[in-house]
Amino acid sequence: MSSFLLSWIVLVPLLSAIILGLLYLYSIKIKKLSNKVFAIFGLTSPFISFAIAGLFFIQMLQDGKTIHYEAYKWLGVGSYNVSMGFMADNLSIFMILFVTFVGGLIHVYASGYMKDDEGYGKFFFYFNFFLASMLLLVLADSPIIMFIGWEGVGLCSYLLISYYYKDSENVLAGNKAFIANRVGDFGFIVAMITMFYYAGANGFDYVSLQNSIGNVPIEIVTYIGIALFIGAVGKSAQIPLYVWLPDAMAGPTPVSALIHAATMVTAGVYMVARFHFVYELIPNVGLVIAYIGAFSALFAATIATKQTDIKKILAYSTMSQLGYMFIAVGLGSYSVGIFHVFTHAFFKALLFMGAGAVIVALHHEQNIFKMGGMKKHTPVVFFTMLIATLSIAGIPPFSGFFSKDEILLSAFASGEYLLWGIGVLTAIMTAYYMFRLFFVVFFGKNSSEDRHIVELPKSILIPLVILAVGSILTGFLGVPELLGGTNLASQWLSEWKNTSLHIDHTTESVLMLINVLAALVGIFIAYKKFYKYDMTKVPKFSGMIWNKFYIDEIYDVLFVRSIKRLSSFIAMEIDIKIIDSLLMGLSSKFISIGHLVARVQNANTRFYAFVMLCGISLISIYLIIELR
Amino acid sequence: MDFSILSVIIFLPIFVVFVLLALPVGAKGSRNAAFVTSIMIFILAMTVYLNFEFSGYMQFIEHHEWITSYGIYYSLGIDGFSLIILMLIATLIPCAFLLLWNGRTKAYWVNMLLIQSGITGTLFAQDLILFYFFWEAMLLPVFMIIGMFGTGNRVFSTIKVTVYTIMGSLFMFICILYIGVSFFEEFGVWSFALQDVVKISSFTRSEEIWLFFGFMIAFAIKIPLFPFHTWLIQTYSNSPTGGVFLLSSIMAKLGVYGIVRFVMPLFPDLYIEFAPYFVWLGIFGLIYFGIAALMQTDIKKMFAYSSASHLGFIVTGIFSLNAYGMTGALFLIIAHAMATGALFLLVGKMEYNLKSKNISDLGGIAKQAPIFTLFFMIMLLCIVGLPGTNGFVSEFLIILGAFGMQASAGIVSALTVLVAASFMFWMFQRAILQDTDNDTSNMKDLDLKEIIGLAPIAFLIIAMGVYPDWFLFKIEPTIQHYLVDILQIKAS
Amino acid sequence: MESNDIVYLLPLLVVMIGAITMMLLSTFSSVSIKKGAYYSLMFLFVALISNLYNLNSSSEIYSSYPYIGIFKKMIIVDTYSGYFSSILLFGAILTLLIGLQYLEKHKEFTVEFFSLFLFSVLGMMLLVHVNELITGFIALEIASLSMYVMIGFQKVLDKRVEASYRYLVLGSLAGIFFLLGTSFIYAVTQTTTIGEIGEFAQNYVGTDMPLLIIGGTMILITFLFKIAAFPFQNWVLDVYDGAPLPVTAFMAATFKIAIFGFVLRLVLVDFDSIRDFWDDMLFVITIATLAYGSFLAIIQTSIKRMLVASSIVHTGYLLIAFISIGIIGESAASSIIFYLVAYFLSAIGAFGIVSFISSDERLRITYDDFKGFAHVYPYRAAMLSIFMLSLAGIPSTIGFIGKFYIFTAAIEAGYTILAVIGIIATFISVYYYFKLIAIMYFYPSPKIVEDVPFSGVGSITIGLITILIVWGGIGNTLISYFPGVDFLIDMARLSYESLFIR
Amino acid sequence: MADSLLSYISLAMILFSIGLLGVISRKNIFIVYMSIELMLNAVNLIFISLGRYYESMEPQVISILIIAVAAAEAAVFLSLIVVLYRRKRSLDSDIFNILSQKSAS
Repeated sequence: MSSFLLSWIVLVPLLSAIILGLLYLYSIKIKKLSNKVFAIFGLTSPFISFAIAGLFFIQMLQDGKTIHYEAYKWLGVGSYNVSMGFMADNLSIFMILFVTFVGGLIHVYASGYMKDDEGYGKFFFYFNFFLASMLLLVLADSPIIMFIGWEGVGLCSYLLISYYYKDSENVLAGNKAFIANRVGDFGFIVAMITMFYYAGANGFDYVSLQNSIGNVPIEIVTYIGIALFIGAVGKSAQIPLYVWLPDAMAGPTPVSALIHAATMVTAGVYMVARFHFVYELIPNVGLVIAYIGAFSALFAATIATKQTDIKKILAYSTMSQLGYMFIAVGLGSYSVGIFHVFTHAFFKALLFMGAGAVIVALHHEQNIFKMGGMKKHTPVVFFTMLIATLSIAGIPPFSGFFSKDEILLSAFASGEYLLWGIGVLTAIMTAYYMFRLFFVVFFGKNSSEDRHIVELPKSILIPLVILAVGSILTGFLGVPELLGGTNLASQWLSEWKNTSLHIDHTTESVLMLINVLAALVGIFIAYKKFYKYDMTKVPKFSGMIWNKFYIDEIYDVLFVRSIKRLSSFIAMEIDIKIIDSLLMGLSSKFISIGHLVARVQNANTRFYAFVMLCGISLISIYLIIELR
Repeated sequence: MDFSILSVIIFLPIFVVFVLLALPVGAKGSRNAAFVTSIMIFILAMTVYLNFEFSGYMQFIEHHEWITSYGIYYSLGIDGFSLIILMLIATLIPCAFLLLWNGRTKAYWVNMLLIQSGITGTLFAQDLILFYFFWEAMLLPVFMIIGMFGTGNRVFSTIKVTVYTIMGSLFMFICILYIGVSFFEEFGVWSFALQDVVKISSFTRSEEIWLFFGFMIAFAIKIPLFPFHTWLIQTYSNSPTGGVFLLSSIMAKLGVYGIVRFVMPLFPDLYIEFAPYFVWLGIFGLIYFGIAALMQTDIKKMFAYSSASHLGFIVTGIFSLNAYGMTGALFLIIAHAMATGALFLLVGKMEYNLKSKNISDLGGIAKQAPIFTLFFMIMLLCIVGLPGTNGFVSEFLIILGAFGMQASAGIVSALTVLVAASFMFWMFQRAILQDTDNDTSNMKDLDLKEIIGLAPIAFLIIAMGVYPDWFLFKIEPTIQHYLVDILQIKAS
Repeated sequence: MESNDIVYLLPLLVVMIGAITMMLLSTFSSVSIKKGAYYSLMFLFVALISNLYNLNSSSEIYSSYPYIGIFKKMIIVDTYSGYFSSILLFGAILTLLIGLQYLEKHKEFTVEFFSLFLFSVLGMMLLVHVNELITGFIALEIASLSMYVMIGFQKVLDKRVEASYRYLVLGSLAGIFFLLGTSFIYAVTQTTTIGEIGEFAQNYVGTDMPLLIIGGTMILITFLFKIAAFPFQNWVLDVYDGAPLPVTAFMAATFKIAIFGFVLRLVLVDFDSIRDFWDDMLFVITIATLAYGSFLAIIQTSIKRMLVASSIVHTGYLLIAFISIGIIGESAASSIIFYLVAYFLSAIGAFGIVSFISSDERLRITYDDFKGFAHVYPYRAAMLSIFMLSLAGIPSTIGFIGKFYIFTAAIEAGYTILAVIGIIATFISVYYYFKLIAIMYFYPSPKIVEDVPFSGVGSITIGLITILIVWGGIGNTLISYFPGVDFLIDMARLSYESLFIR
Repeated sequence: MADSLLSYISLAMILFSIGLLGVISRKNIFIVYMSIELMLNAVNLIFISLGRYYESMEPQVISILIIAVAAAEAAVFLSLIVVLYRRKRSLDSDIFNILSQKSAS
């Protein structure tokens, strides 16, 4: 199979996006097109990409070779060349497969979810464009090309968050996301450029970088590692750049599912795994990453326990799960982290889509305490959500259990018991807040029984079912040896496997037990507090946690307002009152001196003669001095 | 050369102006004539581009005596650097004319044509006096166009900008004369031709420093660099669309061009010596103007600051003394010219339709004019430097260049990714998106002509972002040519 | 060659005969103003043609003392004087052509005016021909006295009379210093002939000659007064403002040329060995002149006064080159000559056009009166703008080339600091010149639109001047067989060389 | 001989200075005119004494020329005085000041 097809994985959704965009313009300007036209393009492209990726996957299963394709020389300055290159290795093809698959399902889901929206075509244009960018990000063979995709997904994220742009809150959320991401990009660019300078002499693709990074001084590598991680923090919503993620839920629910849960936000994890050759040299930085991940996980989980907005809870849970992933990649267990990305994509997408289904059913109601009793109204959603919730809580044999277990295991095995402890604590809280959500939404007693429940279309329900199946099955790709599995995922990603960790089977089984117990404890507390919760007794919300530790407000004061004030100061004070008034002052001073001088022009002949005489006298004095 | 194509490019608009003035042509006829002229110049420029040889040296040279007694030559030539700016001008101006299609008077078009002549003349001149000649002459139609068709306190601001820029260029004038006299004293013949005056070796250090800053002041005011920027804000805000388009997208770049064309070969030692300061000045401008832009309420003022911010960044690239920075600066010249020019044109349309350029009066335009919004977005993304647009390529290269000069400069300059994004997106939210109670129902979407005008710009912005190398190969030898000289001196 | 002498003197003679003829003609009431003007123009044309013939007939530079038996060496005819006379005659013709309408419109002018006009032209021409100090004084007085009367010709107007009076008192005062200087010089050298003073100074170089220097200084004072350099500039604003516009144009443009013509000869030939004595003095005077002129010009509200005040600045530019004569005689002198031509064209055009736009109902005096002028009278506004640009020294006008020569000469002579100060004065001047353009173009047209005729010879002449200004700024690159800017400066160089043929 | 020349020139300079002071200090236009004449004649005196000193005719001729010029000047001056007097009915030179900057702006 020729390698140029690799580029078509990206090109198919991209072309489809362009066609969709043009069609959309045609539709709004000239003649209205039906939604089906858009759906045809929008829905087929992810699956075509998936099919191509699948072909490559099969090929790679057979010969195990990395596929590399250079489309053209992207930029050549001086002796450096950067190609528009695509690379399918085990990691990227793995990512591609589930991104296209889950992405495709979410597309299908969105076709139902968005069917009444005016900008149907526009939505799919964005969605396809997002997919193309995401695939470029994953398939890129060099950091620069990756960055193109990286920013592309950021842009789509912005566009989709502010999709309902008429409400300024939504646009503001979009802006926040974009700016926070850009802070991360700053790190990425700095890292990229440093790498370019110190290790780019023999080419700037990952393979060459991997070969030449060894020659770079270790301080520089440290610095690259930190800068790269800043990029990852921005994209993957970790402390301190996480603030955008909860607000990002302003976009339509499929967006939250696809971008802010399943794919884009995991790009940070992917990036760290991609640059494993950097982080392998600097384990200390890795540890910092792991700790940031751990704290993010705990922090987000804490906030999630008090939230009422269903999407916000899921958003915080995403952040929390991303924290887990960073624990893994920080500790060098990249395959474990990626595996969690993989399982998380399924169950989190499912959770969001389920939440979206509930929201649609209830006419865009997002407060869980206004839902309740959805079990009987939406049984399919109930079951699929149950699977997903169990999965995220870490109950075997659902997928989340396997991936989370591995993460905690590697934390324990690395000797970072604090990380492990935080992980377990977070696991308890995860189980708690997820089941809190679950119980309230599906079992809560809602007195207002007269509400009208919207019938959910098939296009919404089918993806739910498929993903539910996926949430169960995917876990079995990573069954640990302890349980008699072969851990296929880990094998496939062997290059990214942390080989230094060893732990005996007894400890491993004990840890596994602890994990399950932790989840059960969380579920139990949630059950106690919220099973058949009476919606009339909604607690009053206040306190630190409900207010998200006031981080948004602190940021507002620290950055937004101070910069605004600085801006006004520069534009109004420095520019106008100092620099410009200096100039204008000079000229007006000049003119006022002119008025002073002009007094000499008093039209008095005698005075003029006198001035002349003065001049002559001065010249005479000059003569006397000179001739002496 | 039998057919002096560069002269034709310069003087064709002037010729058309004379014809227009002689004949009783109305506004429409003048506009059509101007448009046809710009298209013809585009064709001529394409001819130049296609016949341009792949080398770093001057081509299409025309050398005639002008004022023989003082060795002033009518000397034209073009190298890769000017070629790319020529192509930019030739492409942008017809596109812009399409957007300025309606509601302009004959005087407007006459001035636009004159400006075009001045710009190309400045670009081709290879003689210091000839360069100064066009440099100053260009100012007049700009003066007229801002003063006659501007808004607000236009008379005051027009005079202010004219006196200010002439002040800068007059200092350059003195320096040019000084150089000419020095050449005469050293070689015994008069010449102001660039190829001759670079041979001067008799300057003392203090002389060189004076001359260097004499030139730099002229260019710094035109660009503008901090702290010579105060004219810019008012002028951009008061200018008519066409004027601000030309000012921002082309004339400001000529300041940068002047640095590369004249300051660099004339004072290579000082260029290297002061390069770090200018790199930092550029970065300072980038951040300073970027922050200042944030709270502007007038959308044109905001773009003015944004423009200044980017030009600071271009200067950073020019002074970074390596191929990345130089290439990046050249790329940013193009990217910024296209994006800012198009943005100003779009804002001009907005102002024309809504009679307001105040951000708080706008909002809800996206709903009214989706195609407008699409183009606005593309230009905005280019300004922000999003990958996939040429804005990113240039920013990346300049950061790389700055890093090559000083690691810290590179890191600080990387803040560019934040600076533009913050104010641009905020502006976009308030001016274009949202749904406000302000009456924006008068906003018309782009018509076909305007789409045809903007589409090439948008296409190029994206094409240059996706496949930058294709646009670089012709200028690569020129950049190398400049650098070889610079690096040799740096080494010694 | 005796036979040539009459030809050499023909221009002077024609003008003189013209002046006398006009005086006689003025007694006939049948001779209208228009006729008078045409007669005088005829004389001037004949003079100009004969003058050009002189210049052209000798392809080489030439120098001769006509009728040496009668005049001794009082009068010299050389390329230098020929060149200057041509410019002066050309200026006189232009002034008359432009001023004709003004003179016709204002009833106070009679045919005698032309007689005085021709006498003043004669005085000026004589001034560039003289080779002797007392003759120089007489020439100066011929020109000045006719000028005094011309200024006060409209004796019903207070300001005309006042201007005339002021000029008369101060002008005579300055003239006396000329005589005083001459007497000192005579006391030392026993001669007043220009070449001989120079020889004397040359022979005694090294020994200090205080009296010669003092005498020279006194003559310089008169010179500085006449060109309105600081601190002898006060009169100029009042007098030029008070004079009728054509006379103002004539004085501002032409008189200065004649004065420079005389003083350049004097300084270059006679004071060659001692002229560096004045360098420091002139340095200060130049700076002060530039500063004073700029201060004064920037605050003016009346266009005429602004033009006059700015003429002080232009004097400053000329002085910059005048100082440089000490070091680089040739290029400085030729740059002065060129700048004089450039200034003369621009100023005569500017004053001329201002004289054309004042209508009976409305005198256009201040800047504000010009609001929206361009929308009503586009051609006049365009021309006036070009004159302003030329005065400001913007490229593509002759003023730019003039400034180029002046500043190049200054830098060549090592007076870079003066060039820089000149540049500062230039961008200040941009303010007040561009203000007029801005006001004409950037305001909506006024409500009341009165019809002011702009036709006939005057308008054509101004159009011609406009073309000359632009042509002088662009040069002859395109039309190779037509004389270009180079021609003017080459001519100036040749005339410079002719000073030293002995 | 030289002594007497010095005396003559000193006298001439004194006259000259008196004239100069007269121009500056006197308001009456007539007196101003007379002062100017005085200055001219002071110069004449210098020339004539120089003529005696050098035993040359040239300065004498010069002084005659100067007198001629002075006469022409006198004609203009006196007629102007008449005009001035007619306009303002006064010979005070200070009252003619409509061309001052103050009245211009």
